[in-house]
Amino acid sequence: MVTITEAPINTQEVIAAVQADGAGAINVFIGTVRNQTQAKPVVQLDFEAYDSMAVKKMQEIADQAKAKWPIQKVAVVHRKGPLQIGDAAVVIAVSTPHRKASFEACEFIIDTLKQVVPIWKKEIFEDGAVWVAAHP
Amino acid sequence: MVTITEAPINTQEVIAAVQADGAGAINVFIGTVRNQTQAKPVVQLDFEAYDSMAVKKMQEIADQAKAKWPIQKVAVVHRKGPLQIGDAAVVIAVSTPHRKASFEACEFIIDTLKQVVPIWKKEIFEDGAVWVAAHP
Amino acid sequence: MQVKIALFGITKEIIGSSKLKYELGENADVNNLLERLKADYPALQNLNSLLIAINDEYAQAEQVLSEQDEIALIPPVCGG
Amino acid sequence: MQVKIALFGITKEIIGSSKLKYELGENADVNNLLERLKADYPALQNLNSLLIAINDEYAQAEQVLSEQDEIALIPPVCGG
Repeated sequence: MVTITEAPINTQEVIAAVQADGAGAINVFIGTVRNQTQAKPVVQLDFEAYDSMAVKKMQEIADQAKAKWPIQKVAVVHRKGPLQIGDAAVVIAVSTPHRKASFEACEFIIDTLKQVVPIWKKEIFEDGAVWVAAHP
Repeated sequence: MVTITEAPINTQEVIAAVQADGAGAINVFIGTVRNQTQAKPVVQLDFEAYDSMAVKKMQEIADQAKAKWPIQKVAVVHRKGPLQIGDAAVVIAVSTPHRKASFEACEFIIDTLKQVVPIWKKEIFEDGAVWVAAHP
Repeated sequence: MQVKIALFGITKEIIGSSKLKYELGENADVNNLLERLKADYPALQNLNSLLIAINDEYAQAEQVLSEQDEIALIPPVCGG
Repeated sequence: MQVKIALFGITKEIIGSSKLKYELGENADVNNLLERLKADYPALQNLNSLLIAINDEYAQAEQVLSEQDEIALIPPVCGG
């Protein structure tokens, strides 16, 4: 399960997608919308994605993780559109036989996703908005 | 939320318990029952707990994690009794402002839980049973 | 004095009960109790580790026991 | 030749559209395109990074463009 969606992410569904009889561990990462950034209150977040390339890159990252760790199943779901405080922007789930690999693989996926997947985040404040990471 | 339960663990409830407006990251670890151990098929697992001490130790571990990382909220739920393949034996959720701390704190909690919390696991095979880690 | 000991996991199977009453001399400590138990139930000697908890806390070898203590025998743990 | 460029995030705001048509010389490469864009829209020069994707893949500076390519301008990404 590797997708981009405009609907709220169903975390339970993402976890169910990596259930496997050979798995002793599932690690799940949920990236949620914080109420502030650098001490400035955030009102809303807007995520924009280059859908086709983003899904391709997310699948590539999942495949890279599978090559590095003994992964049973992996799921990566990213949301786009307007998100409110507390909403999940991304949910990643990885199942492995033993726990250490589940942590390492899941962290690798979110770290790499943030570097290469063409998704953009606009933070909307009371008094303006900014595309995150766009400028030095 | 730090508890021992005989009922199936509701992962969604554990995750909801750590939701916080100041959290940008939630890491969740789910320990599930594998269908084998050292290549031998497992039929069922029985978990036994010294409830009062186990809950006390789980709370201590959660407090230690809070002292080491900027944790918003933490939840630790362990199940006991007979468990089938795929069932969750433990669910740990940690919310933090940024993602790295959520991974580190969650892994610390499961690693420490396995070392000090008085819970015992009996693996039941087709042809017998064994208390895990009891003997050299 | 008489102490009550709660048993779990493999120690419950070795001793054949979930509770054990034990007569100990006054001022007996954790070490004395463990020695007695290992002598009475030699299978306990084969375990990877064997600890005593007093009132929900791991006890040191020299900690002195009292009749009011909630004592438990803790074989190697394996949660998660 | 004429290429079509998809725009996202801040580049969409800078250029004021989600698509751009551009006339380029034959055998123009990624570098030529980036130089033209930065000249026509100087605000692009202030970005942390600016990449070109061709057919859903990050492109090298010397990669030659064709009219059939699906071209996208990729400002600094920030998913998760």
